[in-house]
Amino acid sequence: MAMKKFINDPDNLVSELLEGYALLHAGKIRVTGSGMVVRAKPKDEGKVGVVTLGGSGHEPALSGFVGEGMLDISVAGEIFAAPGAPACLEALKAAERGAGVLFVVLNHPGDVLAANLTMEMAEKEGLNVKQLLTHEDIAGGPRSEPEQRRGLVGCIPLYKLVGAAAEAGRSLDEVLAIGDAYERNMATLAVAVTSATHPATGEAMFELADDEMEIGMGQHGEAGTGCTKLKSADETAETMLEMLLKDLNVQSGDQLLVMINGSGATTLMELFIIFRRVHQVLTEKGVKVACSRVAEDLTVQEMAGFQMHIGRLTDEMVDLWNAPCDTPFMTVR
Amino acid sequence: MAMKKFINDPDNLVSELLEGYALLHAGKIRVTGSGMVVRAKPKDEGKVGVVTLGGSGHEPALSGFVGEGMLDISVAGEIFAAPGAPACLEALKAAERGAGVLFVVLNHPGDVLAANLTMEMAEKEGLNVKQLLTHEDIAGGPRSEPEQRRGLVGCIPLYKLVGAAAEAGRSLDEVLAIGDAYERNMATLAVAVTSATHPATGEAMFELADDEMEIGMGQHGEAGTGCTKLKSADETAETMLEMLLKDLNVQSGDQLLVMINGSGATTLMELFIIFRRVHQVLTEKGVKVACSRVAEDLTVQEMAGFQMHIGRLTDEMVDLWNAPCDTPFMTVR
Amino acid sequence: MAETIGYDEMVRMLRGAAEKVTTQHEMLSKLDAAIGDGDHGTAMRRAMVCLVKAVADNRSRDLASVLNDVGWAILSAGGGSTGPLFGTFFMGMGEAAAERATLDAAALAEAFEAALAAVRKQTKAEPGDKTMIDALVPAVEGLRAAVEEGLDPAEALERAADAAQQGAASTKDMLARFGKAKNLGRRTLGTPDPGATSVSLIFRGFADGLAAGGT
Amino acid sequence: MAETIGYDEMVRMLRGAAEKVTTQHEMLSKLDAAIGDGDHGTAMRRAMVCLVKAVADNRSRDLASVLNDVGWAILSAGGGSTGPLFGTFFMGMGEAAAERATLDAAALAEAFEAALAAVRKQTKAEPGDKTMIDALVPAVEGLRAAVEEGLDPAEALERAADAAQQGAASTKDMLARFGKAKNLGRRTLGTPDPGATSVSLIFRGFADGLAAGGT
Ligand SMILES: Nc1ncnc2c1ncn2[C@@H]1O[C@H](COP(=O)(O)OP(=O)(O)O)[C@@H](O)[C@H]1O
Ligand SMILES: Nc1ncnc2c1ncn2[C@@H]1O[C@H](COP(=O)(O)OP(=O)(O)O)[C@@H](O)[C@H]1O
Ligand SMILES: [Mg+2]
Ligand SMILES: [Mg+2]
Ligand SMILES: [Mg+2]
Ligand SMILES: [Mg+2]
Repeated sequence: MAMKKFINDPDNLVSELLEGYALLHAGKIRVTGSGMVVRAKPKDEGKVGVVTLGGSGHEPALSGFVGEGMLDISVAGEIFAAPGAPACLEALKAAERGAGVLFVVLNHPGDVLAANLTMEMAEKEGLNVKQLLTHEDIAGGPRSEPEQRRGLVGCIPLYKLVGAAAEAGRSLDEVLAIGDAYERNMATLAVAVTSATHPATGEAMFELADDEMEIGMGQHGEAGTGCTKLKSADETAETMLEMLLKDLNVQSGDQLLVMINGSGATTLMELFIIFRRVHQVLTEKGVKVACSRVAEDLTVQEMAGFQMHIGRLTDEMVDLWNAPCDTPFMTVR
Repeated sequence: MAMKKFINDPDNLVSELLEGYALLHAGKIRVTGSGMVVRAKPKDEGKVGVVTLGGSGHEPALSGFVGEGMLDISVAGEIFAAPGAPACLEALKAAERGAGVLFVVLNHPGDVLAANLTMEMAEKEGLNVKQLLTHEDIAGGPRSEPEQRRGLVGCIPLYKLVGAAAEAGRSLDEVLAIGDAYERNMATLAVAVTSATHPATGEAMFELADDEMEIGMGQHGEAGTGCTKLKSADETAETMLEMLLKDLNVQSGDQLLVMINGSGATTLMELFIIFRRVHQVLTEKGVKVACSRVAEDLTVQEMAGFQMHIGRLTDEMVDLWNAPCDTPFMTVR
Repeated sequence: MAETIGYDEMVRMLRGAAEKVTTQHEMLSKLDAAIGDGDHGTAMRRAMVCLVKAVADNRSRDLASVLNDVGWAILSAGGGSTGPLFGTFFMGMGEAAAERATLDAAALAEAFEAALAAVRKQTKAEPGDKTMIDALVPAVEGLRAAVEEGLDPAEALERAADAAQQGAASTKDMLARFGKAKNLGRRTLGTPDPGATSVSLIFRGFADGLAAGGT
Repeated sequence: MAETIGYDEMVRMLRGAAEKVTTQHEMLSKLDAAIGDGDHGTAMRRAMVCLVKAVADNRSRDLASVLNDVGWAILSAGGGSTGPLFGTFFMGMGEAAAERATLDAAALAEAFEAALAAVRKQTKAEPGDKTMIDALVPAVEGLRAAVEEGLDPAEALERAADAAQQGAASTKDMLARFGKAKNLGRRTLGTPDPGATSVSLIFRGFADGLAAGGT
């Protein structure tokens, strides 16, 4: 079967998609030769820069959130593959506005390897950079083994919080502290019901029986906690939410950010229905949904499924979430 | 094969999705018992109201654009089915702020039937309402037979233009004139490569061979101009753009709005690649891409494919497109 | 007993129609799946739920009032092409029945003619276009002819139901020129039109409901 | 002729590695498809294109310089786990070769040991974890042993290639504990590790490239 995707030469996938993205959002971002997606209008001098890196094929993904109030630079890699350390180093230098740079890295093997090398180089060059690793996938392992947990869609609210803090002129240590606090207070779980096609190889990324779903699925089709029979929207929402609440030890009176992130082919219709149930259950438990987002932010090609993300918020974090920002895929007035 | 969708009782699909949507965007919209999606903060007195109607299952679709600077009310129907005339009449009354109401209707049989009935009732009640029908699907028939042409994603930029004009305090006749001018200067064409599952019946909506695509596909899986072999992104973009430019008789020196609207399972990665080619070809032809949008605005469940939309813009329309707005799925600062 | 149609008789007719359509909704969706979008049965089932509820809620004992409520309820349910057309049908009947306590055979024919006229105001579809019009027109004409022959309402409704059934069957060999089926062109040959089939079920339900007797 | 490795010999080794890997990239992707995400061949092909370009662009005739450029080019290509690890490998070699015009057998062993150390600084993977380490460690140890036995660089590289090949083969029965394969658990049994297979191809390419002679 021919791959049913609108692409040209698979070798040019990333350069072509970045070219289209740059033409589309010329007012907000530009793309450099080395695959950096950069704010069209650089941040003011004296403010902390925020940089991230990640593979392509998850659009809009990280690069969708470059702009005022969120990221300064996102370094895009090939399909599902981290970019190289040299480009990341270049990004750290470019994002330096005299107040240091926060480097946010999602816990995936290739990303971490590239980031560690980048940090070594940055240290050698005497750059003022702090690294923040996100690892919130509760399917990877217990909270006591963070290195087993993958970085999922929690990076997006994290970018929003640290981006708003940086834009507000906070110091690198303060920005890092806010990001770190959110990182330690978030949890994400993914479910998949159909596979996706790897756009470069044309192959299915994994297999799932016609009546099964897999909870704990990773961001590239990596296996999760095992297959179960398909469940209704409400049952799926309840099961996943229960696991997240337990992991994060959420208590009545807490306030949460809730995100339902579609992975590709699952419709907004379904995501709204899931969100509805999550909101109902949390309200019943006396937990406040202070902030929320339902969107396709971090996709896995046309995989059907979603990520459910929760994060415990301080009042300060609520304000940072609501602060204005202007990026291609999130604008707050 | 079980339907791989996260839903509960299919009879409650629409009420549940609207419930979730209302909880999610409580700051911007609210949902009434009769299925109206209404601005949370009503428009100022003395300004023209803008109302539309349409079936559900296309999320975010019309209801995604209710808010300041776009729609005042969207009346949501059942899955792929227009809402009833009584709810539409209620919406027209609710949107009246003393300056009349523009009622935007997409050319689909059920929508038109409901709208005509609504207009009869509105007339009887002496309401100040003008109807604007959108029909821009060039696959339906020639430009000389507008009634053969379906209403597709062109409604979204049209809402933006009339919404901005209404917000600016223009009269009903002026707002109608702007909408009418855009309606007569727009053209859309859809392509599908995979079918979707009807969420209420669980059945595939149509069939397509493994190596085929259908250009001219409608908004509910209605057949188009016939199947052709799959083509590359660039070839597909060129073929469709050529048809649109010819239909609209676009000339060097014209300025266009270009929209690439994903229908569900087609990734943003692909849509960016398609947009890139469209932008390249237009630039070569001396046509300016003055405004653009790549998004999933009007979906057909998890159908893979997209709609390509172009509209010829006056300078005034460019300003209206860029005017601030604040809706769940389009925010301009 | 069936010389005239009063409030109770009309309620029996309406409930009869609802029962007939409701038990056949899957068949209706299957027809629509073949030449439309597969939702006609769902839409009709919803419409009939609204009809039954409107009848139950209506305490007026007034013919026009119950027909109007039923029409409005079906309109309110939305539902693609079905809602507006069937809703208009019942509202047209209601308007014709205004101020009447009962309908004799001639008045019943007039009411159905008014209903048909109301529907035809909403659509340009003509007989032969493969729509519900292909069952509605013969049903109403058949009823009128039966009344002219002097048959009573019960007998006339049986004739109308037969004519509707034939009309619906005749759509099988027609090419759809309206609605979602239109886009399928020649692929619509061989399947009867779902909307026309609904009309035939409704008239059969009217006749059965009335015949069933009761209060 | 192969008593020492100068600039030209190193270039032959590098090109030999690129050729070997490039012709086998589909096989590498297939291995990765079985126990990872199917892109290892693509990543290695990209890395080798960068390697060949870096070699062609480097006019220094300086050993360390060409190795450094190759390492940096592979790092720059990104490419999941492959880029950082193989890039570091060549940069580690380059650092060890600094200030040397040629490498004799002992110096070659030292350079490879430095390369291995640089890689091991980046990853906690140990032999037995089913990663490229399972081929790298025996390759470098085999080379060192051959040098201790007094073999010349060409012969030592042949030994290293044999050891790498065995190491790669041995990963077949291992359970992956690193990288994307880790999540597949027992499903990784029966397939050799793609990264280890690449290492084996690279060492075979070094040996073949050097043996091929030339300038
Ligand atoms: N313009 C029209 N005029 C008359 N009847 C129509 C028209 N359009 C559709 N119909 C009838 O409606 C039926 C389809 O109803 P339904 O499936 O409920 O609505 P939709 O087509 O919106 O999905 C058709 O079988 C046909 O009888
Ligand atoms: N942490 C690690 N340490 C050592 N080698 C690793 C590690 N992670 C992955 N590898 C190697 O990389 C190979 C996979 O490379 P590749 O497919 O290019 O990258 P990715 O896993 O990012 O898709 C594995 O077969 C393994 O040999
Ligand atoms: Mg999508
Ligand atoms: Mg989608
Ligand atoms: Mg239908
Ligand atoms: Mg891989």
